[in-house]
Amino acid sequence: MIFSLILGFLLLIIGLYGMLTQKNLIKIVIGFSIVDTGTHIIIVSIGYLSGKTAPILDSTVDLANAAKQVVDPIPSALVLTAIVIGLAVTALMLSFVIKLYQKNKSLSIDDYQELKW
Amino acid sequence: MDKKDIKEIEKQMKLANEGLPEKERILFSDVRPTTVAPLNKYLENFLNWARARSLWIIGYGTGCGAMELRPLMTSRFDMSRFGIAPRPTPRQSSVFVIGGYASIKTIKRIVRSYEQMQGPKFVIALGSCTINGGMYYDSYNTINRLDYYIPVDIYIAGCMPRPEALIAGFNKLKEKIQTGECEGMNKYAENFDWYKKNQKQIIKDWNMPDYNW
Amino acid sequence: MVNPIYILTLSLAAGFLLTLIDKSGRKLSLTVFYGILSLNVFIIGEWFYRLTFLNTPTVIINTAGFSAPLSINLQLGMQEAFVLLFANLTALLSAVYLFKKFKETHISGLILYLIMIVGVNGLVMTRDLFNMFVFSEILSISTYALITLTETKKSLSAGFKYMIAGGIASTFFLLGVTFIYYFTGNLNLDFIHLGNFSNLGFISIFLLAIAVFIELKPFPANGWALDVYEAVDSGIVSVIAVVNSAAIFFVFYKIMPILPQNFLNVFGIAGVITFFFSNLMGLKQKNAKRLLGYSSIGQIGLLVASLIFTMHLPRSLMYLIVGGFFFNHLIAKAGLFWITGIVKKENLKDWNVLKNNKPLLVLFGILLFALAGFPPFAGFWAKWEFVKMLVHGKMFFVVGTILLGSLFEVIFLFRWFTLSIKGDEKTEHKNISLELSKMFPTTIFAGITILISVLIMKFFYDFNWLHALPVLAVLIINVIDFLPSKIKGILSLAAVLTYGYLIYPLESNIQLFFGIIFIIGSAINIIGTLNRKGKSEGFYGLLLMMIFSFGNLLVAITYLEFFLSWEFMTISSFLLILRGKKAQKASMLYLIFSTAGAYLMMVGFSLAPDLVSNSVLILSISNVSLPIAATILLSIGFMIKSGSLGVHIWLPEAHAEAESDVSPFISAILLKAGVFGLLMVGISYIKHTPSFDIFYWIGWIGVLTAIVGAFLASFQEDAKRLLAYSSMSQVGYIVASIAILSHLGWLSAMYLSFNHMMFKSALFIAIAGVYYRTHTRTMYEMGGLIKKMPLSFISVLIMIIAVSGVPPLSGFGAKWLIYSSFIEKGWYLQAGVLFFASGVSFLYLYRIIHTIFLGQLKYEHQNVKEAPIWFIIPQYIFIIGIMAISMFPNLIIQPLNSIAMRYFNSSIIIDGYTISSSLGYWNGNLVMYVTMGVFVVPLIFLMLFNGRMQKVKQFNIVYAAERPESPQTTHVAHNMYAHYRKALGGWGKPRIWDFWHEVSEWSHSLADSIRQLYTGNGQTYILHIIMYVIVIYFISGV
Amino acid sequence: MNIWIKILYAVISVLVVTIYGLTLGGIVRKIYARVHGRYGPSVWQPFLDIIKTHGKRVSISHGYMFYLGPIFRLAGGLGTYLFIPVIFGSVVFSNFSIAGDLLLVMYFIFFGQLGMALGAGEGGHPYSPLGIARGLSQMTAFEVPFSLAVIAIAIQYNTFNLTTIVAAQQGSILNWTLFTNPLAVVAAMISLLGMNMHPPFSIVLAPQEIPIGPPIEMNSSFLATLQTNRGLFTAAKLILFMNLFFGGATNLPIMIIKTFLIYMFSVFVGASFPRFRPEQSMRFFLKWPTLIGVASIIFIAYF
Repeated sequence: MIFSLILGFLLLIIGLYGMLTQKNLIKIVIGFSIVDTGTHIIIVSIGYLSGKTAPILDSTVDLANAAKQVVDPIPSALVLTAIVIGLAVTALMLSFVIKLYQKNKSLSIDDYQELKW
Repeated sequence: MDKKDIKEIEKQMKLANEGLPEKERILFSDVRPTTVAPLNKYLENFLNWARARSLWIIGYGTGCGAMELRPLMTSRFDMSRFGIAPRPTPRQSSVFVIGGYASIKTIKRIVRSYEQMQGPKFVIALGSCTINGGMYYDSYNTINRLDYYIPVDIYIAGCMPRPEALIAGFNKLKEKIQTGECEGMNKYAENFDWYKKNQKQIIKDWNMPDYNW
Repeated sequence: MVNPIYILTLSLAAGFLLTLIDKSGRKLSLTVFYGILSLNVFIIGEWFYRLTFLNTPTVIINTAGFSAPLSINLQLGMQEAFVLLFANLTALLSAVYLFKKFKETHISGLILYLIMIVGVNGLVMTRDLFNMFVFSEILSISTYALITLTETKKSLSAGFKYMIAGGIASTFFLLGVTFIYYFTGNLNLDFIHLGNFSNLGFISIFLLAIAVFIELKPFPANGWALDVYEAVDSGIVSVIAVVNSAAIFFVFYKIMPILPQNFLNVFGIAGVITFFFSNLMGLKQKNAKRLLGYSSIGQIGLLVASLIFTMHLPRSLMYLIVGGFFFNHLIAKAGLFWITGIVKKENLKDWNVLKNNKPLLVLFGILLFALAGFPPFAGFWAKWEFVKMLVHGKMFFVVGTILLGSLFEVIFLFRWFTLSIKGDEKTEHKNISLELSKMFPTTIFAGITILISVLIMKFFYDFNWLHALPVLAVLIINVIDFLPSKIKGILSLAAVLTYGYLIYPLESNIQLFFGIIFIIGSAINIIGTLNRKGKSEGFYGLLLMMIFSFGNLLVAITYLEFFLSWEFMTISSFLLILRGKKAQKASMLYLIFSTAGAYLMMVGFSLAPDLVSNSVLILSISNVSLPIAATILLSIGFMIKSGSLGVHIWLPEAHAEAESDVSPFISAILLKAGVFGLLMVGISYIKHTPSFDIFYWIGWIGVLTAIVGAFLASFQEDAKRLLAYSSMSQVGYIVASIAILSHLGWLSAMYLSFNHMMFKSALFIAIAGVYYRTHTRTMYEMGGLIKKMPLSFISVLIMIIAVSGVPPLSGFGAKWLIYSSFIEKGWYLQAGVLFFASGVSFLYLYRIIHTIFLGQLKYEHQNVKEAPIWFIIPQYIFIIGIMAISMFPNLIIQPLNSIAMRYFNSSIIIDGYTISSSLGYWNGNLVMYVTMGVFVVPLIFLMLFNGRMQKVKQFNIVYAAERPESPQTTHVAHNMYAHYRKALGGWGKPRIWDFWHEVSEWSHSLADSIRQLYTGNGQTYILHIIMYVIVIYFISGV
Repeated sequence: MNIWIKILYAVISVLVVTIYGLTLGGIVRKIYARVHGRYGPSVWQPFLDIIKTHGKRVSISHGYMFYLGPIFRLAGGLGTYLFIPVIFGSVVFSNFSIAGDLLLVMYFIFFGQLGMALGAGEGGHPYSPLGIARGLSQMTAFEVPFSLAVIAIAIQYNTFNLTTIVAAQQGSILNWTLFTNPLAVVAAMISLLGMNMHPPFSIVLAPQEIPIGPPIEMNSSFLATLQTNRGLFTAAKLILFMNLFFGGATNLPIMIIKTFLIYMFSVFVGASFPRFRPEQSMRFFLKWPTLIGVASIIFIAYF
């Protein structure tokens, strides 16, 4: 759990670093995607409890003590939603990038700063 | 005479002021000067007595003779003891001292200043130049005889007359005033057209009203 | 009664179905679209009505058949209903606004819009944190996509920056939610309590809070938002800035209960800082939409701060403050964004197209005044109560920052406003097309702002109806604006007199005295305005507003009533000044100083203890012991209005640039309002003198005002400016005399006030007449007008004698009283300075009468006529007044004596016409007779004994034996006192003007350097956000 | 007291002082002449001048304000004089001092100046406003030390009442303000130089710069009115100074001696100095005399 948590944070930081340093719009989107992934890993990792089984009520789980035997299902549910949303956002970002490229033939973020002050 | 005639006459009495551009005519008075009769004898005598003892000279050195006025003012000859004092504006002075030759340019100013003095007003002309042109008798640029242009009360001959002569002239003027002979102001008004004709004959750039109030 | 869940489901369903519906024509899909939006409004409106007025209990909607925390629950209480009603209404109106666009674009636009509304509605109602995340993402994604409706480089790049920033924020949000779940095992707000958290757990709360806070665009992590405001279509922007902000603000409100106090404090301060800096940076902004963006960001900051700082207040007060700010800001902002879309001009300077477009201008004005927080709009009440609350909580630093920020906001908003009305003439005027679909929502919102203000005034404060009169006057006159101005003028005169009659049974003589100055003085001055030709649209409304506000100052009972009237007065006079031809800068200066003064007064009144009695303020204030700080602040506020030294620079500009028949009101009457206020402070002061003698210094300021004003007046070339400085100088005398705090001092202050009202009115009206005929105010362009305007000349002559204090006219009475009071008080050096000032006043008085009426008449004025009769009448009324009190000084001295005796022991003895003080005596009546005698005797003598007198013309002067060249070169007028300027040397430099100029320059340069933060680079913005999170993290000390 | 008798007394008082003032003018001209080494005009010259100017047969006027200007001036002189109690204890010479105190007198001085400035202004001559501008400016400057001195006196005697001020100085020569409040007297006497407009403060008439300045268009009877006022007004100012600083007078000869001596002060200064430029004059008054005036107030009020 700790390992995956650290991994998640690492990915998050790598992603942020990428977003902050890369000039290419696509790379920034990739950075964002990495941040997203990192977040998802963090979410999943906090829901995991070692030595417990998946939260599915089948024969292996004692119905009376179900809550003690399975891992928390909510983070998994959350992460599914988050992945979907992250996907949507990433897709939208990429479509923005395409539009921008179509209009201005440039992928460098430095070429899009006429709005300022 | 009905009212129309009176108006017509009044209109004729106005000065034409032809020397002025159209738009400037409203800025100058176009009234003709008139004669003013003296008061009754005693009062006039009294006033003449005062006038003779308070002669204010217009401070305008018209010609080279004005040089001789300076010693007259200062301590050597001291004209103030005769009640004579310089005055910086013609509005307030009663004696106009023409200091010698009068060039055509100057005579224009002399006429203006003379007309702006309030009567009774007196003129003393210094030196030969004002009498007959003196050494400039044939100059293209000076007048020969002053009293063609303004009435002169006293001429003081000489080239130049010394302050002593000036004092004598002033004393003569005083006498004349006291006897009521100095009516230059009325003379000028009576013969106004004649004086104007003479003046305009020599002053070509006449850019002032016909009578400078 | 429809289940509120339908506002989610209906929109969602419609969103999915629209693609299909659109196959059978855009008309149908549009019908469905607007139908759904209206239905939403209807449903929520009904709920709002029930929840608010029928006291229906809060509705909890459980999904999936379970109650929380097992399932997600939605909650619809009064607060939610309020926000939702507002958001859905705005969304509907925005959609109406976007009608044209929706007709043309792809159907996805409509769908996205509906989805966005789903996001907003869900976000407001849900109580589940993760659900909140989902709805916020729905909202964000649909918003990002909506931005692409305008496919320009600017909007796309702005959208991209927005997405990145939003993405980072939502990442924080998600992390926060996750960890909260980790620490509490719960996601429902109702089941999360502060107590559940370990220290580490606070980080999760922090992440959640900061994520929401960043969505609220705190300074400086808000560059992305500004870009969006600037680039995106106005219709969409109004949704983003208003609907989205409202929803996110509400989210913040919802999570507030789980935030620890130290977080809240930090966020509150951060909100205040945001408010301050965004308004500061707004100063430099030239782009209209970005300007609104700065304002928007600032207002949200204020909103957050107000929410945090008012948590502990009683509910109704908190609703007034937060609700006031919320409503005021969002409605005004939406309306203004819409207007930017209608006008379609980016640069503020191009906005003068509004000039020819009255309906739009009115809307613009209403929304702008509302946004700036002027009464009667909701923001004003909110600000008043908020400041009061903060002051009571001793949060002076916050108050100062907020008020300074507000001042900046007023400056840039009204620069925009004045530029719209009085911008440069050069730009071409194309008429703006007023599309119904765009005007309709704007009008509705302007209407709502007014409605809300009426409701607040009626239900929250329950004012005397007199206090609504100023606004009513504007409305009524606007209704009858089609009438010719003469009729309106006469009606106004009747209205003012009726008003005077209504308030006549006044409680005290001091009110009556100022009532005469305010009401009777105004009434006489109105006669001067009857000269107006045409319709003078709007003029009389503003004039009445101002006059009624003067009157309301007298009858105000509470501080708030007084301040309300004061603000009404400021607004109306500002707008009146703005009507002048070149009054843009002048009115701005006036407004800036007035607003600053008003803010000081606001703090001052907040510091003042509660009133104990129920009589009018001027009386009841004597029972109140004002703290030193309140005395100082109030005095400064009033002295700004009366143009005291240091804060006088608005005065000459405003007086000079106002229309010439308005100037008498501004100078003769408006300044007296400041005098009235100062007197009011004095009344409290004498009863409860604090240890530190403030009025001693006020006295010095007054004295220096008198001398500096007199000198400045002497060096003016502009007649009205000269008179303006003269007013400054005269009011300096008045202020100084008030500061004496003695019977004689107040007697002289009131005497001079009355006198000044009369002579300055008459002088300004006389100059108005001259200006009307000659079309110039520059004095050296005039001259010799005595021949053409003898009546005006006589009036000016009498008035300048009255000003100068030369006996026998009433001005001498003022001088006599003042010097006596100063010597009696022991203010010897001050008296010496006043002697000097009164000597210097001769310079400007001679200058104004000489350069205008004497000397040489110019060619172009040879045919001017006497001033119109409407200008002559009031002047001669005032002359009669001056003559009456000169001849019979008891007429005025006796009543004033009794007024002053209310506060001090009498120090004068009135015996017949002789008035004696401890120092001397004066018999105005005898002086008048002697003067007449010594005047008439020489006159008769001269008439009898003068010789034949010839009247001559202007060029019949001795001119060194030459004739004058032209009237221009003969008239001595320009720089008449050059030698005095030379003698004064360095003392003659306009240092105070320079000082304020520097202040302005510095604040603008500061704004310019701070806004360099916003480089326009998306990555910088991310960095800002991350840095901001880190900094806030450390400051909040988790 | 019967008002007609009062008026009769006033007329007598005015005539006496006018004659005295004009004679004083003649004497001054004589003194100036003697300083120059001249014989000089007769002492009666001012009277002759007035008769002569009045005796002019014609005059010109520029308009009604021009006409009224000299009248304002004379009224100012008359009024100023009439509000001063001239001789302490005298019924005839107490004038209309019951109408007002020192402040009234100080402000009535402006009455004539303002009226004259307006009349001269209508004359239309550029020198008039030039002279007036100089005059008014200089007036503001010399009023400062004078008013400071007046304030010092008001502090000292705790009154603006001229009669009381004079009464307080009776008894011994040491009771004069001159000795009890010397700084104020110094300040006031310097400003008297400006008031009398003798050199170096003769910037208003300034014959060589702006030939006699304001009254340049004045002629005939108008000028005579101004000349009359000059005598009266000078005397009135001197009497005011005598009352304020030099113990007043209990009879006519003492009044004449004192005012003559006060006047001689400015005459002698005037005879021996050249003229200031306008800004030099203003700076002068606003510097040393003002400081002396301030010192006098501080001295009298706080020590």
